[in-house]
Amino acid sequence: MFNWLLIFGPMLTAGTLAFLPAHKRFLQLTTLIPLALFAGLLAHAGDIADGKTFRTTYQWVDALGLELSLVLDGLSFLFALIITGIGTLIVFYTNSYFQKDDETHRFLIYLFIFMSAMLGIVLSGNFLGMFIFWELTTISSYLLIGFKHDYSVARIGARQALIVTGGGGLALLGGIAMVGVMSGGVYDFAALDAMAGELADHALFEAALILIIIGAFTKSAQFPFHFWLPGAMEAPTPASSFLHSATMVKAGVYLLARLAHTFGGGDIWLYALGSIGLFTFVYGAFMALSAYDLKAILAHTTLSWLGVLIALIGINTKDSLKAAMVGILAHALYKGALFLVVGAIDYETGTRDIRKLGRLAGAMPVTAVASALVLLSMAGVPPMLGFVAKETLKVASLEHVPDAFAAVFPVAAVVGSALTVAAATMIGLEIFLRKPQHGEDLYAHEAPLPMWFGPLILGGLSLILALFLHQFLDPIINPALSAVYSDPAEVELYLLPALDDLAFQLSLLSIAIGVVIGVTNRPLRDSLQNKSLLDPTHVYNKIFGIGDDKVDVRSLLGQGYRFVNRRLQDGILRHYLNYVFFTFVLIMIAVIIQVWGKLKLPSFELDEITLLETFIAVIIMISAVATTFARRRLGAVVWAGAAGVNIALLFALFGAPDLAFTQLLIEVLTLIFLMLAFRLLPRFMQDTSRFTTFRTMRDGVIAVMVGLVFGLLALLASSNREAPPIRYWFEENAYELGQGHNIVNVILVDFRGLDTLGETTVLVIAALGVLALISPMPLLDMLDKHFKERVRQQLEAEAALEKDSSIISHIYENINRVLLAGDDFRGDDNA
Amino acid sequence: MRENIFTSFTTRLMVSFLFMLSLYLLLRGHNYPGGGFIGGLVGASGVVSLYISRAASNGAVTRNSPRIRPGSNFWGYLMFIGITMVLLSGMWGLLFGNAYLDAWWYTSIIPGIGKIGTPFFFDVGVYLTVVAVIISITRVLANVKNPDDIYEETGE
Amino acid sequence: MDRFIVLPLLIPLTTAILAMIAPGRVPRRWVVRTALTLNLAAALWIFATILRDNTVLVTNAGAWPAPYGITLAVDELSALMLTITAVLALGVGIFGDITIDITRERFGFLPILNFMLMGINLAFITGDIFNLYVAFEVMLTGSFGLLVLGDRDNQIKGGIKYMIINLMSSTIFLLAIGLTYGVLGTLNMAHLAERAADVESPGILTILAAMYLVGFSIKAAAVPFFFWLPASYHTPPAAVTAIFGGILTKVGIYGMLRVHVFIFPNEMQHLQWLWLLMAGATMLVGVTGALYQREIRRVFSFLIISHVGYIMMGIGFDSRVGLAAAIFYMAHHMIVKTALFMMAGILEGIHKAKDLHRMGGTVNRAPVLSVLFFIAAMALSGIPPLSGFFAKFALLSAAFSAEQYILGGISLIVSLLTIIAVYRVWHEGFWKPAVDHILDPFIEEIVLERLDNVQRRLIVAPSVVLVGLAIGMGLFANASYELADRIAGQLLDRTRYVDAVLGDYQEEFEAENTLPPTFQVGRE
Amino acid sequence: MNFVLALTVGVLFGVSTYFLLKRSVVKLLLGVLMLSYGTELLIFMMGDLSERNMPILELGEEPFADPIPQALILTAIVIGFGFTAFTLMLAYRFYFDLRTEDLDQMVEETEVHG
Repeated sequence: MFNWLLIFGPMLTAGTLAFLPAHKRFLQLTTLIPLALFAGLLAHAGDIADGKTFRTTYQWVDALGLELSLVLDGLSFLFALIITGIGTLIVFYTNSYFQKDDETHRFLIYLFIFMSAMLGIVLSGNFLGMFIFWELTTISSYLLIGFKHDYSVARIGARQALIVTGGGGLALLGGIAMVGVMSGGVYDFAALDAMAGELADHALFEAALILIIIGAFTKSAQFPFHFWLPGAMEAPTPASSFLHSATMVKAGVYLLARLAHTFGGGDIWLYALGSIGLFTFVYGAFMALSAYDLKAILAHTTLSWLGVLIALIGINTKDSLKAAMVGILAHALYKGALFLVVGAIDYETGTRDIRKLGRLAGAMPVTAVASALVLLSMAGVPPMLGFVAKETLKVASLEHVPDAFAAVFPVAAVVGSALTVAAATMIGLEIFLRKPQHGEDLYAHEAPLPMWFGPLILGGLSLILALFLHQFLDPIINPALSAVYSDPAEVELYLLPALDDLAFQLSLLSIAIGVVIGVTNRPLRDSLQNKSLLDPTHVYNKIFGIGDDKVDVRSLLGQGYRFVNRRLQDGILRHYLNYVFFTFVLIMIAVIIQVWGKLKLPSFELDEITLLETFIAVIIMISAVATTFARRRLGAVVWAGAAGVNIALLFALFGAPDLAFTQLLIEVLTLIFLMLAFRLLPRFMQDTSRFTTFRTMRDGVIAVMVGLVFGLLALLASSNREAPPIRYWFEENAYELGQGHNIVNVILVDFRGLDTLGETTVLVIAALGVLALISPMPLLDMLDKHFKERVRQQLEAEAALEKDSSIISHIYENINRVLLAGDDFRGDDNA
Repeated sequence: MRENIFTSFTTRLMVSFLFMLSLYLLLRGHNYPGGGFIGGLVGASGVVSLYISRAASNGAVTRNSPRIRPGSNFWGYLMFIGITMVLLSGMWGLLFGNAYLDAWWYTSIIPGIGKIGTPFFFDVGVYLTVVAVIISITRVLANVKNPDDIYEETGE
Repeated sequence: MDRFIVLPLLIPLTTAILAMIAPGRVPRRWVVRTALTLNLAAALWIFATILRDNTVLVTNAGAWPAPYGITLAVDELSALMLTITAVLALGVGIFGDITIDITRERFGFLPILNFMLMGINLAFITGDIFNLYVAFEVMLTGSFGLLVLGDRDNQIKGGIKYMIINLMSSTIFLLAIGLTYGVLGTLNMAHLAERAADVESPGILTILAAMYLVGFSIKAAAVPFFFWLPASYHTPPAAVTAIFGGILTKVGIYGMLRVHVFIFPNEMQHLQWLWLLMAGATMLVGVTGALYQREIRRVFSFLIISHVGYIMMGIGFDSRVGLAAAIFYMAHHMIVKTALFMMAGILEGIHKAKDLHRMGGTVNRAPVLSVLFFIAAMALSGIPPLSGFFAKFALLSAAFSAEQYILGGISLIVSLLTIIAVYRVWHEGFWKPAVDHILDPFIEEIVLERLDNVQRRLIVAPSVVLVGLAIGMGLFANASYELADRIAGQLLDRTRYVDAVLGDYQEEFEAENTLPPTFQVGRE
Repeated sequence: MNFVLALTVGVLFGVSTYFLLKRSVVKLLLGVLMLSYGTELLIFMMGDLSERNMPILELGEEPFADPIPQALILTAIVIGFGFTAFTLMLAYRFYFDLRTEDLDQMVEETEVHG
């Protein structure tokens, strides 16, 4: 029950808020929601520490194996605590962050949706169910990043985040689908874990694993997918604090931790997670030193720390997993607080540029104290929680590390830690102590209570949790570790190790190096000048090519778009028809070749051929071909008419009088219509372009191929008659049941009357369509005068060309003159 | 141009003949070549030829466009009657018989036509629709002007 | 009662005829609205009956016994299509009769719309392949009429392409029917299915199936036969595009399901290469073409193509899972696409522009519409827990189960590109600050200023309902997916349909050429 | 006879295709016309051509020509006629609007922006 409350509580809050007016009273009350959830969680702490898990299940889509099962175990508990706890502070903070109530209102709606999605991720016991919440976090974070959507930077950041995390989500979906194929439609984490051995032997295992890892990497901003995270810093600060430090970016870490036991055995896991994670660790921390924007600095340190968490999960030993668990908690506390501090500073001073900020300790004393606490934790100085995290990291880097990483890991750990320390030192120095690098001191005073309250609490927690390790931390970390390691894992955390401990010495070393770099950060940053090294953004742009309003047509997708819209969809009908005919012919030839062996081939028998019919057929063919050579419309129509009449004749000879009649009459009417239309239409166009010959050849080839295919089809069908036709029934029953001697007519009006109903309707619609076509003729005045003049000259020139003295031409001219003059006659039907 | 009496007379004669012929074809269609479609086509071609002869003899451009709103004129109503007959001739079967379009026949034979039943009405509906549709289309085609003329008239 | 399954055919036909002579705008509207409601009621009745009795409703037009006369048969697939079509038709009918301009309405918008609806419904209920052709033609002629109605320049341009390329489709389809009659000697679908099962030299059936595939692919706008769709769908008024985008291509898909899955199931394996090739190309080309379009409706037009590729892929796997996924996807897509096109029309009306560049700031001006659009866009791009996600995931599972990893990968990439294309519309049309632009004097889309408050609500209402359906399909995905699965099973099983249609018909009749069994028809 | 008729069908379809691939809207009309000829003839071939008595019970006697393709073709002809009329009008409107019969002038506006 409580599980459901965790997910639907925030969701319902968002839903209710959407229908409530944007009034401060309602908005402030919402702080109680996450607080209540947090308290509820704490109430479960004892049971969790005893190793209990709480499970609720709802079958959603049986056929797809999707169930909404919520499992509260140690790992989920750790994350849920972070989400609700920091969430409470964030909601509290938000209420004074925005100037306008309706902004707060909208923001809180998004935030609660996000919170419930995030809780859904960490509580889901079903892989597929988890994915649903995973995508919801993508969408809600997209809305949060693009919150200030009037600014194009915000939109670009939101789009980047959407594409990268959305794309990663799709990769993850592919991985999940593969897992489903491997497991036979089972997505439950526990069940999957039980069949881990079978999964590892499956051919798809590696592909699935890689896809899942990509999904996790994009969400947790690992190199080379990290660039969306600094880009997402356009989000309002509470969102950055909540999403981009404490919760959403940890979703990838969470997922990998959740899967570590099931999938974590192989080389791919170790190498992908270990190398990418460590690289991101060092890279992110280094890039933090080059940025000007405080939030960008924090973003880079965030992805750095995410990197080390990923690497720790990749190493997948008990020590490393322990380090990861502690690291997750420590980081959430200090980084969430830091973002809030930056928000407060931005709120008070109006800038986040680290070069313009300085000496704020006096103006904002409480904020400064809170910041000092969290910065110390970030730097890993005892006795803060950060120190415990760093210490366990060093231990993990030294013990039981697989050979491949035995040398690299400690070095990377020291370097990365040192750089983190440098960043922390730099932030503390530059904001609170030193003079601004550029310009004068800024005027500021202490932020309002909700803005310093959060950081202070988080900083205090960083200290208290570390001081009372065994009372507070062990009951949280141990169950989490047990859940990940899938063994009841008891580990000892300790605050102050002996001085001769190698890990401790390494920690001290990294602090020392870090402080030195941190103090001398200005020259370093000036030389780097806010430039991003190894920035994959340009690769992203090469592929997607979208800024906000402008599209880079040279990008991969831009080229594809141009290809489809300029080459394929070029607006020229005959090109379309070329594709259609050509593909049709190709497909038919391929299929005919494919099945050639299975066909009964037609046999040619000379005595079957009767002279009269053949003669008529030849006339039809000659007329048809002659049509193409006709230089004038009338000639072409006469030839076409000849073909039509002869077809009617052929029908008559083969015993189809109704058909012959109809064909003949339709022929006459069509010719009349054509004549009437020719009065309105131009003469044959002279195709004068340079490619005429080539085009004629090409058209000719396609035409011949189409002709051949249809001829062949006709022959094959008539030589492969597989079943007797149902015709005899009609012959037996036309008179008896249909009351008529003319079988064809009885079929038309009775046996297959519905067809006739349909075709009559077609005629009526065609008439309506023709009427519709001439109905509202556009106003002539709208046409451009010069254009009309040019067209008329052109037409006159063409008319002059057309004059010649052939007989057909005379007839044509006569009829045309007659028809041109014609109009409706009066007094008969226009009542 | 004055109306040519001779062409007028012959076309009227021809139209009358074609009209009779079309009725004949319609009525005997159930037993011999013919029927609603063929009858309708013949009937329509009579009127169409009338249009063309008129067009030949009556040179002046009289109106810019005909009245074309569906249902607002005779042929439109005819179209309506035709398709309604087609639709309704099956209703009897639907309501009282086995299925839509289920045929019902009047028992005694009517001289010249043969048996009368719902398929016959169906055929008559087809006939009327075909005539009306073809003539409507012809009227449009015969009445719209050559764009060149229109552009000239507007004085460009 | 079975004989009343002909109602979805008769109601629109009657309505069209009545709308032709209705004496004025108001009566015409009410005739059509009432009739479309009745049509929906009839469709729901049929659907409910079939689901309850687990049966196939059959009636023989003219009471002539199958396979001689024309059989009308409604199974689950037909009933589903009928129902969705009826819902969409009612929505678009209401949306259309308010938003369409007076000239278009005077020149037959509502009659032609109903004629087209009749064609569509006939296509779904008919059990005779030639009658299916006739139904297609009715539908096509109606759609030509709607497409060119109002005859703006670009409508004519689009209309010619639409017309000619669809004429190819009809011709190929008709020829395939002719050849089928030559080869198998019958036109009744159930009879065809029975006869196709035991054919001596099955090569010819593969050729026939390929012909049908090409014919239907043109109708369904698969690559490389899709050109008519993006050329024309952005030209008519939004109401027309909405009904086109929702239904027309899916009728082509329905044809594929009937002919390839039902009649020629054995040919699927021979033609699978073609199916999958076309499906992959269709997905990719469609979405690539949609990416950076300037006009909102062109984006969605191209996305139709892409999603037709998804559906074809599902069918092409030749498995029950794939088929169920394809059917689910089809239903989802019909609903969501119609809603999106209607909202695109309203959007064009709000901004007096078709170009996305000239739009912006809609989130502030029309928040309800924005929320609706966002949800519909989410559904279209397959974001859970909306309908699109389950369709997408089911297809993906089907792809991997069929070991078609490349196609599975393509579908994922296409999914990402769909998100990009759809959210570009969101960015440009909704998030971007409003842009000052010169109002396009020729824009004749919905003139919101002329509508009263009730009408303004009424034109959004259909979108609300459809988006609600998309949400419902997602939240109750169990029921909806099971329905799709049941339809797929029924389509693959075939015996029930064949038994229901052919009944006690004896195949020996032709062979011995004796008199048929007696049956009751034609009272004297 | 099948060979001769198949050849005729092939020629009709070839000519039709040739016309449809042209730029002129008038030739497009001819293509549509020829297309219906080819279709009719091809379906007609699907009956048994060796039996050619008129399928009218009173006048002829068995073996009758196959009445079903005849009925199908009749339907198809009429539908095709409706299409032809519609296409004619469409061609006229095309010429009216664009003042050209060159179908290549129908370029679609799909500019890439940026």
